[in-house]
Amino acid sequence: MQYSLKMQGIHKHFPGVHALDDVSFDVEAGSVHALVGENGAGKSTLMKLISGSLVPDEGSIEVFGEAVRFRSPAEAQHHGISMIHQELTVVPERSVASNIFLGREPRALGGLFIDYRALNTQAKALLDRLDVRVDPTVPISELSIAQQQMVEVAKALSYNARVIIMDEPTSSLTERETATLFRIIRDLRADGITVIYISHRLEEIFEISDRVTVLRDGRTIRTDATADLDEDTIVSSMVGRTIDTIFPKREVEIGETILHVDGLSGNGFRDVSFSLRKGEILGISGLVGAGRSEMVRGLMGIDPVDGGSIDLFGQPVTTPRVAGMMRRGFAFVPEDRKEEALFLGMSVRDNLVVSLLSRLFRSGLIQYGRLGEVTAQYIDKLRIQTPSQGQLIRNLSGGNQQKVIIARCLALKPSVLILDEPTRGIDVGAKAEIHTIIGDLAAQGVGIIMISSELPEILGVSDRIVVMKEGRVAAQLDRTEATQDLIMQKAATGGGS
Amino acid sequence: MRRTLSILVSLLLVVSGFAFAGGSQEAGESAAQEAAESGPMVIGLSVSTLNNPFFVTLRDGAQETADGLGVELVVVDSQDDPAREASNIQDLIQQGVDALLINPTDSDAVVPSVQRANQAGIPVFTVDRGANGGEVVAHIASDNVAGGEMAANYLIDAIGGSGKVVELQGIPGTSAARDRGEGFNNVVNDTSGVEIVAAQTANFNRTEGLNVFQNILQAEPEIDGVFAHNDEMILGALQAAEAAGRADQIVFVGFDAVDDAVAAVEDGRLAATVAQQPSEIGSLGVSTAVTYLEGQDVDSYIPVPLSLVTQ
Amino acid sequence: MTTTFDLGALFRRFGLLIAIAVLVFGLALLSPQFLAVQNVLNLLLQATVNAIIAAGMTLVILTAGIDLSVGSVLALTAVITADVLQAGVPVVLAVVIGLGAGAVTGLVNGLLITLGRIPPFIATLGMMTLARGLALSYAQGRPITGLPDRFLLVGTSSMLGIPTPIWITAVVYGAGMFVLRRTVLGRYIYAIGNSSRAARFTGIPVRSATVAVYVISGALAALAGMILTARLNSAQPIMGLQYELNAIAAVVVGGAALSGGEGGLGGTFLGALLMAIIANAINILNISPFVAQVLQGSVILAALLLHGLSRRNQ
Amino acid sequence: MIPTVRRIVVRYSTFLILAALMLLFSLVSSRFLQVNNLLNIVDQSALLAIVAIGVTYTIISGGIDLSVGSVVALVGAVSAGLIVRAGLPVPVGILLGLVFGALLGLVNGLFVVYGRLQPFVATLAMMAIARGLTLLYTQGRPISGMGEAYTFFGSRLGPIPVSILVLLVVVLVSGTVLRRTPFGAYVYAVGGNEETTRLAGVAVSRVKLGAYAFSGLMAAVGGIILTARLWSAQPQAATGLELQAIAATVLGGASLMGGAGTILGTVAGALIMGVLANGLNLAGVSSYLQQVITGGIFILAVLLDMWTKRQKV
Repeated sequence: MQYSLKMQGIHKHFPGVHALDDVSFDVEAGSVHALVGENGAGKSTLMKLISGSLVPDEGSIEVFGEAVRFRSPAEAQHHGISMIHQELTVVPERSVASNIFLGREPRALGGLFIDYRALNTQAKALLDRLDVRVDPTVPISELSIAQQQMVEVAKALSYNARVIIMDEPTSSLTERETATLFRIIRDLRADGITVIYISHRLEEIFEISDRVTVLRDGRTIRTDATADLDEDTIVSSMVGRTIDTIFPKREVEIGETILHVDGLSGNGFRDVSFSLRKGEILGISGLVGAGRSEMVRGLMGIDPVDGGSIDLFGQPVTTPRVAGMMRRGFAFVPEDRKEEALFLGMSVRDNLVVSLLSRLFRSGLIQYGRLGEVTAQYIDKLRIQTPSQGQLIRNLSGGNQQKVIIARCLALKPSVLILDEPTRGIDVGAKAEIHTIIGDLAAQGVGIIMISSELPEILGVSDRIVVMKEGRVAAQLDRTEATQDLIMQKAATGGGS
Repeated sequence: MRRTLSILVSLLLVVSGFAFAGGSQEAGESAAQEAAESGPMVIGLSVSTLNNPFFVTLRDGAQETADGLGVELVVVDSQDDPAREASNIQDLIQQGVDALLINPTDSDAVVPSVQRANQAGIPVFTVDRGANGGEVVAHIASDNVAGGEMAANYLIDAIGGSGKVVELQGIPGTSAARDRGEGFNNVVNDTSGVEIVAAQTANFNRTEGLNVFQNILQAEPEIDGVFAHNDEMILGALQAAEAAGRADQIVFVGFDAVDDAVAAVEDGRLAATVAQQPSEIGSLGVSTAVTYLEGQDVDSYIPVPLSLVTQ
Repeated sequence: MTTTFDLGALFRRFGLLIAIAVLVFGLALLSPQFLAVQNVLNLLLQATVNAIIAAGMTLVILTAGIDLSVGSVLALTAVITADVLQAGVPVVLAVVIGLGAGAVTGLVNGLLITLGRIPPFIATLGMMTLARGLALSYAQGRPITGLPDRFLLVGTSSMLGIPTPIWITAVVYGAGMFVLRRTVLGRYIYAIGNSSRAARFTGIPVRSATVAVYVISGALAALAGMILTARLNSAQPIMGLQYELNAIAAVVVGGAALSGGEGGLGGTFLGALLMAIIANAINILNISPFVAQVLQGSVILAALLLHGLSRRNQ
Repeated sequence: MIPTVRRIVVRYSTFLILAALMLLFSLVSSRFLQVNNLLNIVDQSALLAIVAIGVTYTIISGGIDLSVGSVVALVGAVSAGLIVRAGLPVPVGILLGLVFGALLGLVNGLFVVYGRLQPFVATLAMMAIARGLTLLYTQGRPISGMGEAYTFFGSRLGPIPVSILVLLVVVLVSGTVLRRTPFGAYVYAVGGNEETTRLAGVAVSRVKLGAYAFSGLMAAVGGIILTARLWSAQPQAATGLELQAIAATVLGGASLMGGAGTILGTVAGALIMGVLANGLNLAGVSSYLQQVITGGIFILAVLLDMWTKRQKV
């Protein structure tokens, strides 16, 4: 068996942390190798070593049998290793072709000028090879996230990559886009290219990978053929304990209707109607770009709506504005944690109470004692792990950051809680905790609207599921009738309503 | 479609903004128009800056005389920027004025503009500040260097022939600061017993005059007199000294004789200010140009007498 | 995690203070006049105008904005105030009118930025030209002088031996610090500077808070203009030229980031103080005006480099 | 069809505003559209356009350059001084002036890249320092007497002002560099996403240094043009030019966030300001009111631009 990558006895220390502790990691050439582990298990550090962003303290790395020691990403690329980061790294205003060949543009006239014609032709050829129908001359910002992801793959290929590392590539892709990506990954594998695939989504791992390596606390726990593993084994290896079910659905008595949305329209969504009852969890599914986030943003009064009505407890809500909606009992966990929810330069406390301030201190004057009490209460309640209330939130893990944001919403004591992709990019343990919190809230009679692109999550958590397609409601399904196939069918092909 | 329409409406708004601006300035507009036709005489006046009351007064004097003579006066403001001055004069030439009165921002920098007017066959008159080249029919001014000397002589007399004096300078690099400073220093340097203990810039600005002199008062326990390159600065200095309770030990001499300064002289707070009679300069500028355009000879240098305003 | 004495941390926190102390010590050696009580008072007095404008600018910069119009607004409100005073309006009312005029220009800035969605740099750059033109038109290019004595007290009187403008500045900074630390608006200002998008999503009234800081900035520029007018007994339409850059310099020397969300009024005050010390020292030591600007620019650079260095060692 | 129209409006809004203003002034003054006046406008705007082109580079790269006005003055003084005081031949004096300008820009770049200062403050400090150095070098007096070989750049070739020819060359070169060369592509890339550009193996530091050096070079070209136009180097020349240059760049469609902007847009932005000044002069509007109108039009134009861009989505 030829190995594209062999790592032996890798150690990496950061101040106060032993990030990688005697890690060994072998990847067979021309295979898809999944790497899983909770956040903080050392996956990113390991990948940074492979892609040249970091240098190991100890241990050896061999690439196709050649011992290497990368000092820069450029060196790793030179050896055929490319990394596609989770957060897309594009220059938005530049063309697709310019993005692919950034830094390595074909030259003309003695290297003085860029040969834009050759640049576009070469980009076209690469995109064709991936069967991606995109005009290489349009600004990349005009592409969908999924298309941009494909461009990133093309970019990796343009380096003549023999090993491509993909870090959570599907986190913002829909099922259908994921399928396209998987087709490309299989094509790559058929061409003899090795893919290292990092994901939190176990079902994807079973679908696409040949072998799996589990990391925990900076150590390699196991490496096995995917076919020899099942979900429970992987999860228990990851968390070091067994988790009965990832989606503990609690049976809750569902009460009267508290929210009624009728014909809501706005930029990106048309004529959306649904209702929500006390204690109910309403899942909203659909492809990315189906208008789900836009719809809840309109509902929350963040973006303007231009038609339809919202009735809360039988009272019509006119021209919603965020602050007003929050006063009326709505709370919202946005999709993009970093951009839309977090104040990275501020403390845990300030982040937690920010929505509550105007309610807590009607005079506009802050009493710090009060703030501290409220904060402590929710840190305790949601088991947020932070050294102190004054800790900058940027120093917390993703899961704990998300808990702070949920705490921010809970502190408002909402009757309707809207969560947009609440568990994206969060490790298995924290994910289960968040699901428990959601279930508890429903049990207390809060109506919950949850958007998720992860079908098992939607199916496991929701009482009822609204499927959206192209801005409209394509179907409303009861949990008893909903299946992955049915949702996909409605989301992709419509089916009336 | 609706959006395209809205864009057009917005553009229309911009346009109507202008219509308003143009409308409120009918006099100037008609001047330009009539210049094109050959109605009454049109004289262009380029002022170095209308941010300074001295030149505002100069402009007023010119305007008054022009109105009296039935001449259209088109005024442009260089805002002390020689590049803008060159552009403004270009625009006046383009408007086809019959004569140009230029109050240059700088005697060197104005030369190409004067030559351009010469080429266009437009007679040029300089006011207050001269041009170091080109053909100028007449120069109407009082001499800044002489003014600086006049101030120095008065100051030295007033402090009894010897003592410590302070010079508050104008914006470094401007011709008024250079010339007035030169005149002042010529005299002081030739007078033994008079020492300039501090020479600092206050940028022709009353606020800075106040702050800078406050600091100088602090540094120098003994000051007998101050000369500032303009009245704004001397008035600021006066305020600083009064606040510090040292005003009565110091002789203050300013320059320009602006209204505030003349009032201060009348109150006995300011000892003297050099009067250049800006209104007279502007007025003589216009009347000289008209005389010349009517075909009569004019002197190439028309001095406007300096005077010292004292109590 | 170590509890040992950390020189770096000390420097990060008090770097500017230490730098000022060293500078003052050096200047005191060069000129005995420098530390005279009267000079220290002068110096503080001269710092007041910039410090007051910079206080408003700090709030604006904390929201990741900038206000280039303050110098022009200062002039515009000063001529308006002086004019209504001359028209016989009572002093208190005139002050209110002046502050109101400053607040209105700030309101326009704020609305252009929030509703018009023009970047603050651009909106206030336009307002800078516009307000200057209005000031010149209003006063027809001439100073307005001869103001009632009661108004002049704002600039010329003293309480407990300390000039009134210094008291006013102290009140402004006290109130400003209170707003930033102890009010909901203060939290909002920092939050908007951190991420205006997140602020919008969390129900913070981003628009009104943003408008509020520009209104405060405009009103403080007007207040600074009144102090100047009262000290000079004259309001001039060309007052305040380039004051915006001085204020910005004071804010950034004081450690605020132009990207927003970071900084405070304490730093800004020290920044304004440092700049006043340099100007004062140039006069006291009779340094050539030609060198002055080079010196001022270099000191700003040095302060910022020092600041950056101490932060990078974090 | 309509989307195409809208796209054109969005893309060329600067040019449309320019055209609208010209149409307006042609109605106000019959002399406005005369060839000679149009040449005057370009001549009057050349300095601003050239300097703004340099600023455009720094703005596209995600920075800003506030020092250009002072650099214009300093380079004008030094090049004139080298010729008049040191007796160097005119071409040598001009060449050294240009090199000096580029070096001053490079120093800005060094402070931004290696000093890690925010561009706004680094160049603000340079603005004060360069102005001070100008005063020191000139001792506050203008320098004149450079001779005809120098003032050629401020004269006319037949009816055509030489400044227009210089502007044309500058536009051609700077446009080609920005649109055709790797350096130009990287200037955009750095402004669009610096981290990605760095990861792509582009020497980001060098690109930024290049942008600031280019801005300094353009300010130097402006300094030579201005000095030639005035036949003298003025110590207080070009004060406030930096804000005008930024305004022209923004009018031209560049984003202060970086990553977007074009040379032709900037030139059109500079021409808008030139047309305004010239047209208001021809219309006889008082200088105070001119400032009010200029500020108002500037805000309106940007509002319009923002607004049309927003309609695209």
